[in-house]
Parts: sequence; structure tokens; C-alpha cells
Amino acid sequence: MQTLYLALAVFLLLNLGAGMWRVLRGPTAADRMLAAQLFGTTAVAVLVLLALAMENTALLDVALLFSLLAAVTAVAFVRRAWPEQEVDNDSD
Amino acid sequence: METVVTEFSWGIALILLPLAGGMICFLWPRRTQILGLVTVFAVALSVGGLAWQMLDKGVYRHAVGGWGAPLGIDLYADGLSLLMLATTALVGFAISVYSAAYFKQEDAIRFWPLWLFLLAALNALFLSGDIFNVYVTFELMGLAAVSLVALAGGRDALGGAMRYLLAALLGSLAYLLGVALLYHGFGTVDIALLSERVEPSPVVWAALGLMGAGLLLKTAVFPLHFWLPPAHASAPAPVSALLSALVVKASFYILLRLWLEVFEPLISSEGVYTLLGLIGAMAVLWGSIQALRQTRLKLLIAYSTVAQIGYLFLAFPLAVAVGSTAWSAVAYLAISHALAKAAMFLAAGNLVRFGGHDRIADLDRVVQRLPLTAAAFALAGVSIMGLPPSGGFIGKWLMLEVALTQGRWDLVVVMLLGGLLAAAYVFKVLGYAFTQAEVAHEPKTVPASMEWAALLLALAAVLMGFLAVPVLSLVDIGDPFGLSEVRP
Amino acid sequence: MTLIDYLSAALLIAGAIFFLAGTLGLLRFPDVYTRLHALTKADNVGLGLIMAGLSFQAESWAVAGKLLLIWLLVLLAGASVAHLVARGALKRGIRIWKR
Amino acid sequence: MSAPFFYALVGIGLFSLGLYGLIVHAHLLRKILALNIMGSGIFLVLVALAKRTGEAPPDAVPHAMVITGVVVAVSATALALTLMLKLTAETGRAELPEKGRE
Amino acid sequence: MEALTLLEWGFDGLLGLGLLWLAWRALTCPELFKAIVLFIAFGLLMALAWVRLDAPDVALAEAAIGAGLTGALLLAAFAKLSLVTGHEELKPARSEKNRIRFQHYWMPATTLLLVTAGLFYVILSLPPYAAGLSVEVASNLDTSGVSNPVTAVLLNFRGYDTLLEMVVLLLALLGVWSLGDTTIHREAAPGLVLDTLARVLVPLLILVAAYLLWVGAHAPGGAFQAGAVLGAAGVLLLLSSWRPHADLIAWPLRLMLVLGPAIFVIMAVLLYLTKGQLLEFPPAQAGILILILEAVATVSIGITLAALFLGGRPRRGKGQA
Repeated sequence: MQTLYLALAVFLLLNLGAGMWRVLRGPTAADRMLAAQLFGTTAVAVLVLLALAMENTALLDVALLFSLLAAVTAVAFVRRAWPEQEVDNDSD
Repeated sequence: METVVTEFSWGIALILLPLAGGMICFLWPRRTQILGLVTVFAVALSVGGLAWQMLDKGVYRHAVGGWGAPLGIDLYADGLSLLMLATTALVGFAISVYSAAYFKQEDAIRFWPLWLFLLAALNALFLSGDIFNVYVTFELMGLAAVSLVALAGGRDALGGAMRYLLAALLGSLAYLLGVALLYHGFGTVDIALLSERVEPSPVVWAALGLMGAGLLLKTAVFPLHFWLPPAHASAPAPVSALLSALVVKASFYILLRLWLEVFEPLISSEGVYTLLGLIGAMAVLWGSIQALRQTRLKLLIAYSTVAQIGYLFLAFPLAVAVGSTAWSAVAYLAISHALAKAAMFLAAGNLVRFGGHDRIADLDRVVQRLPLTAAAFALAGVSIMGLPPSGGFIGKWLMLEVALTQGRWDLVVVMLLGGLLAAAYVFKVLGYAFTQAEVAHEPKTVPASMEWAALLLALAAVLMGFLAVPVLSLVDIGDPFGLSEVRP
Repeated sequence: MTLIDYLSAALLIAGAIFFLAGTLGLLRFPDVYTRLHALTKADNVGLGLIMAGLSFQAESWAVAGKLLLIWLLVLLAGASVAHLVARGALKRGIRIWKR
Repeated sequence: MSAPFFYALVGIGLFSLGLYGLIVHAHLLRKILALNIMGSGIFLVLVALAKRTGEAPPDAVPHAMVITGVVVAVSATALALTLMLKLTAETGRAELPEKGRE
Repeated sequence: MEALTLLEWGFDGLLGLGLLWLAWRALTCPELFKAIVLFIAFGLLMALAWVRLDAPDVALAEAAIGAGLTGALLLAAFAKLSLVTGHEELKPARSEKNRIRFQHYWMPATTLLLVTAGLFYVILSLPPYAAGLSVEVASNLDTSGVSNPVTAVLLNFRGYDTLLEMVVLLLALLGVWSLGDTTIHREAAPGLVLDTLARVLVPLLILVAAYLLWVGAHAPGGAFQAGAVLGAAGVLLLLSSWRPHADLIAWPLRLMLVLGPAIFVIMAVLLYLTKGQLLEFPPAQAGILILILEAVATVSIGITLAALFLGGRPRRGKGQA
């Protein structure tokens, strides 16, 4: 079972790397932020897998914090950092 | 309940008093000034108490939390720490009196808590026997000092503060990586235990490089001095005085402490000594020449600080053979410079208050119109130049003596040149102070306490010239320079 | 491995596949709104399946409860943020993709 | 090489990357990011090497030091960001003013 | 077990390289906003690294402070910066001046490469096994009042560091406040969704903070993590247009800010007077004293962090109810 947990964690980490492409590519700030959201969710999944793989339930608290704090960061983006006029510098 | 405390531990008062004072000032802004002055005075008395105790009992040691190193943190003070603490208290008190008249209302509310926290950080640093704890005090000191610089507002001060903050943080991080390596190499962050445990290894060399670089940056040694002149010249006058007199000395103190206790016994090659001496010599010459070229008084004084810091590093190559005299000279130079430079910056602050500017060429007959301030500047200049009978003279004389006996003519030449250049820039200012400026200006009144604070500090700097014997015996408490032990 | 193990393994793998789908959608879909759609799949279903798979293995109810709580939180935050982002994008005139 | 050493090397790498970023970037926000990355690198060295305890639980002292460091870092970051904003409002650019003043 | 080791290596390797790559991209990509997002992602991966290194306490602190609050601070600063510089920050730095050209920096780059190589050598020269202070910590844990070794070090063995650290936090706020005021005014209405989100999340965050504070004595958690979560709750409130009542932003706020460092100083003095050393906890009462210390510190840390996010001393504005 542990092997599966770790294998999935590795898989999700790779998945996360693929998602990086959207952060880099954009084109809008919202796209980058969405990719960061996916990061947060994936990290939560990786954490719960690690929590059971490493048999350390304290790691669930870390996952809990991740899910809470990711929301705060996203709200900070929507309310503050998202510029009113978006530089839409591409159309793919 | 029986009283456990048989004898009051003055060291902890030095840390907790300004911390508590700063917090109370923040809570009660209307009374901030009087609270601040009382706190600084109480700190000065506590230093007296600590000195009294140490004269009787020798070194001060306090195991915070009752654990003792390596698990806990030890406070430690020997003669060198005591000397720095006393200088901090004296200079700090004079600057506080000055600041009480300098800062008004809104500025005073901002100034006092920051200054008291800075004082706490300085005291905590001089008392610390733990290199990680020193990192925390560095951050405390840095954030307080940067905020104080920014108090002046405006483009120059904000830019100076930003540059200062980046340099201070970078210095702290380099230092912290050194701490990390030492901890993982030797399993402790206590300085005394480290000095027992260290042995020549790559870890020690890397730690020396990282911590040395970080501390040299914080001390603003040439060529890492770039951040100092803008920050020190654009800050409010009492803040400039605090920074030049005390804050740069704090990082130098840690450098010296680590050098003496941890690194020096391990280093056999000449290279490091020569390098430190070389940057010292460059700092003396470069700083002095830059000071001479300045047209603004506060920038001139700031570059003079760069030069005077250089002197402290000339001792490293000299200390190879006769450690104690060279280090005594360094200690003496450090405190004389603290007193004299604080006096100079305060005098400059008076001139700015008086004339509304600090352009040297436009100083308008200030000798006649602000005689006390002019006298303060001149007396402080005597100590900076190293003329007898000042404290600066004793320090430079001791160092010259060592250089002569060792036949280090190169260093002798640097020291003499530095003295001549210092004379040139001091007299440049004084020359303009006598004459009438082309553009006359409306003079503003300068409060008497501001003039006297500057003058008394300058007098203290000169007076240090007569106190060599008691001061040097005070420094020997706990034998910080390893006088008694013979090193291979 | 017991039957429970097989069941949770299946759930976990299914969850991971949803994550992959979410990432692919994020990479391949043409505009921010459709990408939002893809992302919420990973949030809701992918994480939900993984949580379900893991809770079969949890040694106590407390752990299972915590897993559920985390999932609900991610759901709530994800849905709200998706809404805010979509509304903000519309307000800012980011064009909706048309074939 | 074991995991602690691998992560410690990554930490050194982050320290160097951050230092490079600090030197080459003029923009103050980048410099602040760079300092944070340097700090994370050092924290990684501290915590990674604390795991050299074999089967025993890792050394807790560096962990506590890093928590202290994280709090110090966020404090310094908050001050630096505010200072940057004030400076930018004054000069119009989020960069250090040129040396040649006056 | 062979597959397991291989997978562990795969995970660690990916994570390590990912960290380096994210740091590199955050420092070199031309757009500033992208750099901030990459940095937030970097913080997330750092937390995973702490987990792998058996440092859940640090992971909690990193998740709450490093990734969460620092990210929010950076995003808010970026927004204000865009306002000041007229959205200049949004465009990629295309001008010649702003582009980082390697040939201009080959010297620092080469020097840094050499330094890095040297430091690699130093790290690898360290012994593969070292207990550090773990033995001392373990043998004194019984008398420390808590059973989580990290909390024992933070609050008891090296409590003096923590005292100074609390002051650092307060000092940063003093510095921010001395740079200027922000008027307290309401921004655009949060809207139903954000309002609901805040109404659900804020109580939850407070609950989680209390939980972390409580478990900190025997499991990963503690005052700083809890305080950071509380700070996040404050940030969320500020973001959803909640503003403290005008009467609260004068001395009540200042009192709350000072309370954290103050409780440490008061405790230090009291313990000195009764036990003879600064911050020397009597083993029998250490547990409860540390809990009191942490509880007060948590509230103070939370409020300080939220106030830092506000960026400036709050002043009454015209929109104030």
C-alpha cells in the first residue's frame, strides 16, 4: 500500500510540474492564479498521501492549513492583485 | 517562599528594561518622551551596577531558563562586553537628551519606541554568548535601525533606508548560514563551547568566510561600505549618531568575539590576516579621501566613519605577534570613535537646525553664533584625528607602537596618512565655520540641551585620553584577548 | 492485500486520473472559463476520490473525519474562488472562447 | 549520499540562486523575493542536516531555529515591502535611487 | 522494499529539482506577477520538503506563514505598486535596460558557482551521522512541561530567542507604522460569495488556530503556527471589507499588539524572581505556564500579522461607520 501511496505522490508531483506550464504561459493573471490553485489542491492530495505513507497523521494538519491558506491567497489575488485592466497580450 | 535571588543580575535588566520601556512608550504615546528618558537613565544605572558586580566577581554569566549551554542560551559579559555596554549607555543617554529636544510630537511618538528597542537589541547583542541568539539580535537591531533612518522621510532617507535594509538582511543571512554550518559541524551554538570544540575543517573555513563576509558587510568595511553613507547621511541627526557610534560597532564586536574565541586559534596562514589588514588600510585611505571630497557635512562625517572603521581592521595583522596591545588599541579606538562620532553628528544636527542645510561651504559664521556646537565639532575632530590628549590619540598611539615594534612600516604610513587626511577634512569644515557665507540665512534657535549633549560627548571623547589605565584594566576582566594564555 | 485495499487502490488511482485530466484541461482548454471548469474537476472529484480511498485505510474515525473536513474545505474554497475568478474575468472583459 | 545531504545541497543551491537574483535585479520586489529564497535555502540546510540521526527522531533544535527564522523573515519582508512602496511613491520607480545624488 | 526506496528517491529528487527550478524561474521570468505566483508555488513545495524531512512543525509554519501570509503580503504589495507606477509592473520587462543579460553578470555568476561548489564540498564533508542536541533535548523533555520537542525548545530551552523574536515582530509593525498611515475606509462591497466564504472560513480559521495551539504541547503545532492562522483570518476579514471599529484602532489595538512580547517579559521577570534565572520554568507548573504564554502570544501574533498586512498605521477615514 505504501508503495502505491508514494507512487501516486510522485505522479501528482509530476502532474504539478506539467501545470507549471500554465503559470508560465498565462496569458492572463487569472490563468496563472488558477494554476496556483491547482498547485494548492495537488499539494493537499500529496500531503494526505504522504501522511498515510509516512504514518504520521500530524501531516493532515499541514494539509488542512494548505486548504485554508490557499483560499486566503486566492481571495487576496481577486480582491487586491488582480488589475482592473488586464493586459490581454495574446489570443490563442 | 524563600528568596532565590540573592544578588541582582544586572545583565538581564539591561535587556528587559529597554524592552519594557519601549512597549510602555508605544502604549502611552503622550508620555513617551519622559518614559524614554527615564528608561535610558535606568539602563545607564544598571550598567553601573553590572560594572560594580564584575569588578568584584569577574565575568558575568547567566543561564537563561536555567539550562545552560549547549541546550539553553547563556548571557555572558567580560571586560570587552562591559566596555561596549558602558559606551552604549553613555552615548545613548547623551543622544536621548538631545533627541528629547530634537523630535517633536508625532516624530517623538515614532522615535522613542524604536530607539528603546534598538537599545535593547544592542545590549542583548553585547551580552549574548550564543551565535544563533546573536542572529536574532541582529535582526532586531537591523529592523529598528532601518525604521529610524526612514523617520526622516523623503527620497534620500527612504532610499538610504532601503539600501541599508537589503544590506543588513543579506549580512544576516550570510551570517546565519555560517551559524547553520557551525551547528551541524560541532553540535552547539554557544561561543564558549564552540571555542573548545572547533578543529580545523572545511566547515570552519566556510563558516569563517560566510560569517566574516556577513559581518564585514554589516560593519561597512571597504569595499562593502556602499550602504553606509546614504543611510547615515540622510537619517535624522540623533539617528546618524546612533548608527555610526553604536550600530556598526555591534557587528564589529561580534566579528572580534568570534575571531578571538573561535577562529583565530585555528588559522595558521598569513593570508587572512593580511587580507583583513589590507581592507582596513584601503578603508582608511578611501574613506578619508571621500570624506575630504564631500560638500555636505553629514556625508563627510559618514565617510569619516568608513575611514575610522578601517583603523579597527589594521589591528588584525598586528595582533599575530602581540595580541593584547593591538586588541586594547582596537577597543580604545572603538569607544573613542563612538563618543567622537556621536558628538560630530549631533553637532551637524545642530548646524542643520540652525541654518536649515548642511552644505559645508555655506556655513555662516557658526563659530561665533553657535560656539558650543563649534567647540563640540572641533573637540570631536581632535579625537578623530588622533591628536593628544584625546581618546583617539591613545588608541592610535598604542597601535602605532605595535606597528613600529613589528616594523610594519606600511601600516605606520597608512595610519599617519589617515590622520593627516582626517585633519584636512576636519579643518575644511572648521575653516568655513569661521567665515561669512555668501548667502546669508535666517538662523533658527537651537535648544541648549542639543548643544550641550554634543559638547559633553566631545569632551568625553577627549577625556578618554586621561582614563587609559582604568579603562584598559576594566577591559581585562575575563581576559577577552587571551593575554594570560600563550598561543602557539 | 485485502478487498478493502483493492477498493481504495482503485479509488486512489481514479482520483489521480482526475488530477491528470484537470491538468490536461488547464493546459489544453482555450480560455480562462473552460480552464476553470477543468480545474474544479480536479478539486472536487479528484481529491474526493483520493480522500475516499484513503479513508478506507484510516486507522481511526478522527483521521477519516479530518480527511472529509479537508475535502469539504477545498470544495468550499474552490467553488467560491472559481466563482470570484469567473465574475472578475467577465467584469474585466476577458473574452469567452467561441468555436 | 542520503536524503538529508541531498536536501542540504538543494538548500545551498537556493542560497546561491537567491544571492544571484539579489545582485542582478534592480527591481526591489525581486530583491525581496531573492532574499526570501536565500533564507529558505538556509532553513533547508538547517533542517535537512538535523535528520542525520539515523532511526531516531530528528534534532528539534534546528527546527525551532527555523520557525524563529520564518517569523523573522516575514517581519522583515513586511517592512521591506512597505518601505519599497513608500520609496516608489516618492521616486516613481521601484528601484534604489542612483548613487549620484543632489 | 527496493521499489519503495526508488520511489522515495524519485519524490525527493523531483521535489528538490522543482524547488530549484521554481526559484530560478521566479528570479528570472520577466513578468513580476508571474514571479510572485511562482514564489507562492515555491512556498508550497517548501512545505512538502519539510514534511519529507520529518519537520511537521516547520511545515505548518511554512504553510501558514511562508506560503500563505507572505503570498498575501506580496500580492497586496504588487497591487499597490501597480497603482503607483501606472500598471507598468504588469508588462514584461522588454526594454534593453531591464533585461538581465548574462554577459554583464558573468563575473558574479562565476564567483557564485565557485562558492556554491565550495559549499557543496563543505556539506558533503560533514559526518553522515550526528545527533546534534537531540539527546539533550530528549533527556530534558520530561521537565520542560511539554512533550513536543520543538515546542520545548522554542518556549523553554531557547525561550529567550522566542522572547526576542516576538519583539522583532512588533518592531516590524512599528517600522511599518512609522512609515505612514492608512486611512480605514471601506472598499467595494465583497459580494455574496466572498461574504459567505469569509463567514465560514473565519470561524474555522479561529477554531484551527485554537486547535494548533492546544496540540502544540504534545504534537506538531504551537503559538507561531496558531498565530499565523489567526493572522490569516484577520487578512481574510480585511479582504472582505471588514474594518475594525474606530474606537478599537487606538489603544485597544496597541495593547493587543504589545501583549505578546509583554507577556514574555512579565513571565521572564516573575520566573527570575521566583526561580533565580530568566525564564526558568518550574517543572511542575511549566506546562500550564507555557500554555498561558502561548495563548496570549497567539492572539498577539495573529493581530500583528493582520496589522502588517494592512500596511500602515490605521487612521479613521471618512467611510468609517
